[in-house]
Amino acid sequence: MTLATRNAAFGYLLMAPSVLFFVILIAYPLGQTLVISLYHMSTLTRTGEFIGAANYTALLQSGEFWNAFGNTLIWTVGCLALQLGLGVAFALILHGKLFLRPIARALVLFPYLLSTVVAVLVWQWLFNDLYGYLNYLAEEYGVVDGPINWLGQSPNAMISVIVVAAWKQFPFVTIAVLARLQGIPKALYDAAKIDGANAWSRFWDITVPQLKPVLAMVIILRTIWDFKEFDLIFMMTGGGPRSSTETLPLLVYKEVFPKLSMGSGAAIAMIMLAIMLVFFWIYAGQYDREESARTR
Amino acid sequence: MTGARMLRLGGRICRDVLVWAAIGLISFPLVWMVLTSLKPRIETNGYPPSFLPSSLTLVHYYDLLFRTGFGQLFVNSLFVSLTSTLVAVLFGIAGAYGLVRFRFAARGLMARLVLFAYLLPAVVLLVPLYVIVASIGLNGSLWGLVITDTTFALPFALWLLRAFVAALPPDIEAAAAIDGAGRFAILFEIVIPQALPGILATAVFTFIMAYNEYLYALVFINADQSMTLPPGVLRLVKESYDIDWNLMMAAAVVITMPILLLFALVQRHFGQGLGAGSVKG
Amino acid sequence: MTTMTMNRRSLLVGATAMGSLAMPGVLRAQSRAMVFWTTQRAPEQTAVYNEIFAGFAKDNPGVTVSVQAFQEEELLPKLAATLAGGTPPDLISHMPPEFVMQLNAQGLLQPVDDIIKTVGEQDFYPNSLELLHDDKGGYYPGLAIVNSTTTGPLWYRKDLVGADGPAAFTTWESMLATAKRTNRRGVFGTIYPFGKTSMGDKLLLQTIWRSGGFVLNPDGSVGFNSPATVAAFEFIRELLQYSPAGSANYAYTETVNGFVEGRAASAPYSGRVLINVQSQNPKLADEISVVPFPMGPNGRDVFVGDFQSLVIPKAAKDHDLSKKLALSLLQKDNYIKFLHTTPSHNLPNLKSIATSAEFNANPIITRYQKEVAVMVTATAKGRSLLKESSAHPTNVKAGVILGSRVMVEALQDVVIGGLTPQAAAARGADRIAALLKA
Amino acid sequence: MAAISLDHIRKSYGAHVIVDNLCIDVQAGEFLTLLGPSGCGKSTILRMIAGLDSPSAGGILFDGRRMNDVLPADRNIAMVFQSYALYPHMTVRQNLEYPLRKRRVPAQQRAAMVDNVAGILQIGPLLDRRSSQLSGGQQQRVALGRAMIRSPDVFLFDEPLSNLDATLRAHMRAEIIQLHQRLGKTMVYVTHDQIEAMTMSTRIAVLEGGKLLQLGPPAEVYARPATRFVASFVGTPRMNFLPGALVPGGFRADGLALEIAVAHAADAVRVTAGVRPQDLLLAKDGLPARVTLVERTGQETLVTTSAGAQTLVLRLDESCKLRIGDEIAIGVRPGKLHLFDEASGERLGNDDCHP
Repeated sequence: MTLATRNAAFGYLLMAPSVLFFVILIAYPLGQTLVISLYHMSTLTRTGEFIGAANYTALLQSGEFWNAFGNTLIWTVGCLALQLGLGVAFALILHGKLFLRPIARALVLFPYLLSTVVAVLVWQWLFNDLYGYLNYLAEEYGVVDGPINWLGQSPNAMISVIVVAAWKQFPFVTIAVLARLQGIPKALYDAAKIDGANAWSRFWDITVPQLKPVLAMVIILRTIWDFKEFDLIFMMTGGGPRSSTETLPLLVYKEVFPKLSMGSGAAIAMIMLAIMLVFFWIYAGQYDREESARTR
Repeated sequence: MTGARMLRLGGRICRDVLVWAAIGLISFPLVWMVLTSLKPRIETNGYPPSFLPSSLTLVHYYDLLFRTGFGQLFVNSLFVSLTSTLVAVLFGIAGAYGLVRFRFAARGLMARLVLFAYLLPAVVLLVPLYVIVASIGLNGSLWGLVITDTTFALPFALWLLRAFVAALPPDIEAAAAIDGAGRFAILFEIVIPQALPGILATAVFTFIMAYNEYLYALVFINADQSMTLPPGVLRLVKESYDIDWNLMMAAAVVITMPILLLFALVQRHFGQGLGAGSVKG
Repeated sequence: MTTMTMNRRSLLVGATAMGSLAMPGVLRAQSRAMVFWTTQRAPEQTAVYNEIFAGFAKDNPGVTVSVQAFQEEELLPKLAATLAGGTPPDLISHMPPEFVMQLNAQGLLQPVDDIIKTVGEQDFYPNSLELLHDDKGGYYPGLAIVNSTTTGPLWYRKDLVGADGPAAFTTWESMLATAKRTNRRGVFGTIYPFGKTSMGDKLLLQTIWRSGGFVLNPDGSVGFNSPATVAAFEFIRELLQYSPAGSANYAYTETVNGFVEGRAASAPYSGRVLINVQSQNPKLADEISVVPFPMGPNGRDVFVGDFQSLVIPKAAKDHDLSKKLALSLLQKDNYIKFLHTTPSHNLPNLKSIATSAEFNANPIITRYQKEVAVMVTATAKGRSLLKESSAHPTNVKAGVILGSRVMVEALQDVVIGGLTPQAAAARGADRIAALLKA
Repeated sequence: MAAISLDHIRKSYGAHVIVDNLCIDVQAGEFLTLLGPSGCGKSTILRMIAGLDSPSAGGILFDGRRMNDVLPADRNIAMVFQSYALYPHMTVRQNLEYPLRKRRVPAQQRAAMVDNVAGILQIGPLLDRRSSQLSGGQQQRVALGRAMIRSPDVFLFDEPLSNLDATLRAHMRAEIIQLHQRLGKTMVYVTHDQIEAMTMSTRIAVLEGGKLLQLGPPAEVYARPATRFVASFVGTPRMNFLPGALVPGGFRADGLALEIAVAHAADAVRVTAGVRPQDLLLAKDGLPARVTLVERTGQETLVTTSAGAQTLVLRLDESCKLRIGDEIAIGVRPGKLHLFDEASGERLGNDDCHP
């Protein structure tokens, strides 16, 4: 065996456990999802008949699917916008001088690491209609007459869930942007100052362009993650009231379990996968561009 | 002090106060969580609710730890997250090293697949995983959960570690090869010691990810005695025909403890870890 | 660098320790352990189950029984998971009858006729037997172990409503007036939960019945979009002005909690209110009473019954053992012991027990005799979506209709979605028709 | 001590060829330098000798034995890297010991060998520090020590001095020369710095684009560059080049009134003529030019001039009084003109040029 083949063989050997795992628990299940999506199958008995694309055509004609699709869109865009705004703002704040900055950083970043279940518990507590502090404050300071129905009304519920998600996830944006901000050479700002640029134009002409690549990555990544979010919405509202916060991941769950319709659940999962692939393709492209820009 | 300097200082103080107010707003839910967990129940459910507790009590923590199944949930969660983290990091180090340093057919494709698996929504795998786990008889068992959690923990760890290994200077491994180290010796004596901070950060993030996992535990675990915290706590505190918010907040605080500890441990590598895996590459 | 190593080592050590801790659990699974499922999960109930099963284990050496408790909503998904894994529970208690017939239609249940015969068929309340009979197969796939209703009784605060309580809730009109009168900041006039849970569905179903409507007509056609449903929607919409803001997410716990904490002047719930009030808010213990949930002008005097049932999955490993276990639950002293964990919440489905001195000897049942009587009466008028009237054939899709929550979603359409009651009823009817067809 | 032959080595990644059909014989005990700009493939060649990369085709032979599939560990070589490549998680002593440890040298012997090397390189006081606490020069010494410590057959150097500052670089250069003289081992040295190549090597191999352009002793490479590229790469300041043609009677520069008689004049051949700055001089009836830049180093003066469209650099002594804007006339020292084929860049003629 040549050295090159031996090296390659060792590479394969190192990859083998992971690859084996991927094949058995990711690739094979993906194939299975595709197959199941072509069957009319009950979750209880796991038997059913082959019906081709009927699950898909039924979905595309169902109001439930399009409702969930629309909700997913609103959810993803809403989360993204709020996270981006908060995230970038706090990155800029935490980059500058600040009293007790290390503590401020830790406090701001912490929600990101919190268990979703903790975030849900705390916010449900805040939102609670009978004992919640938010309603108490709102009533006390005369903002509203009666308690606000944070989670039991649309569009309140969607807004509330988005707020919680943004609260929990924005530190990711902050971390990413902060890391980039710290990487901008100070000389650039010095040069701009000498060239007579004021603070505002230094921000627009140096900071913003420097942040663009990292923002691009963050946007795609957060889009993917928000798009597939299940836990937070499910625990917070279970998709309700009505179906006003029911997104595609929740619909998959609902089809497969409460409705025991495995086939159509799998079909929704496949549609999600297709959408995900588009994001993935964009992300991978952006990633490669970044990679080659960095290594050059 | 000149007027201009005074003005500037005043401006800065104003700014800092505003910024800290914003930070206080962000942290308010957490403060409220801790406060509630220490309040007597009567202050929580009364009207109007009190902000600062008039008397502090640890009774909710006592109830949580000694009068509910919380302890079992906690142990289960630690077991599942530690085991899947261990598997993910071990496989991940080997895989990341192989992926970064060795040239073999389909290497690029494999890197893509790792990224893909990393971004894959859990619900897409839910249906078949559910059949697979059930068919090998691990339904309802913590080991089954270890397997399903590894479906996201491994790609995540691999992706993160890939960045850490790629950041190591390859010359050092070349030097070791020339100095007489075999392939495994290079991995264990040269690569792993150097990547240790990265490995530790990865392990912590993987742990937190597994520790927070909800969907698979919800679907795959039946018995309370083998539940993990996220779904278990909701069942524990919300379904016994009595919503005890103080107990819930105590649970929230206790759930957060291990994360807090780990966070303190790797705070230095925090940005690096998250950034490396996802944004910076 | 040194601290790093330390940490890694301690992590590894920790992980190994955890691994060895959990191992025995996996190994134990191979011994002869029975698994019992229930939806009753209050700590005192679990304790009594464990006590009963400890006795069972003594009588059957080598057998252990472990109790696993779920929400009603979780039962079918969890059952599906264990069926897929070939490890179904040996006995399930407190399964809603609609799910029983749904599972039975898929051939997943074992007949329990033996058990019914052993106990004595005439001892069961006839409406529960009628409900759970597979007419085609000529057998019983399950038996109702309790016979109660969560939505039939309407609790109220004597101190707020006034001592003439019953008169304040005779009709929808009077209920609305009372709710309005008692509603103030911090205390709501009533609680009408309509979250997407079984309680939301049950209460709505009951309101439709008590408005005179049906979900399905006796001939099998969809009757959901009848004027009776529209009237029910209008009534509920009125009533919700006096119900907490979050009612659209309310189910069992929120409802009982809200009432017992003193945040509402009235609320529908089962006898559990009596238990919770003792432990959580004893001040209220003498201030509460109960009436049957009021009826609309053209209503039928029926309630939604909780005929929570015992079933044996066909895939269970040892049917005889499962039957034995079921019988041990129905054994007089065990049965009463269990019922007394939540006195008046779960009412007996055996006449001999209901009338027995032992059952009635409970302090709460004695103390609240009048209230218990109201609940027993309501229970006797209990029906299920399975058979909305005796003229109806068994509707095996009842479980699917409940599981999909289309009914309560129709109500949410009206209250939250802003649809007219007519439009919401029509949409709900269409969705029910689609479920029947699928 | 080993002789190394590279026998028709080729290295490519897909269609991208890095080293193309290369043959070099390195004599035992020789100090051979691979010289070329970055990307010329010189490091790849070194890595193939080390066994860190494998050639796509061709053979690598040590004393006639084919080594292609021998692991780096088994080639008995040592290598010094540009980045020093010290093990950051080990102390200096552990770094030095590592190759010995891997060869199962007993602990006592190891200690003695470490002390010996530390003595030679004067790094004794550093032994218990971590490598990250050392300066660049110290790190390079340790790296050198790690290479020396087990007396390999072959030393490989991959631009070892390019991360050091100028003074240190000169110093280390001398040390490596002394090391070679003391040990007499075969050494292959990669650099893009022609001064290093000139001062240290017994022979230089000049590479460009994965091809060997010239292999020979430093003096020969300097005096008779085989191609225009070699001529331009070796020697500072850089050689002057003039496009032109060979005409009967000699070389005629394009657009300039400059004609120089050369021996092998042929008709109408396009050529590039090269002349080193020190071979240009001020001549009364030479090529008229205007001074555009004067750089004085103290011991010599570099004068940049423009003649027509061409720029010519002269190297004059320190006494030169020229100033910017001065008009001068330039002549070429006889016999110092190098001629290269314009198309191929190859040297014309076997001998020095003659007028």
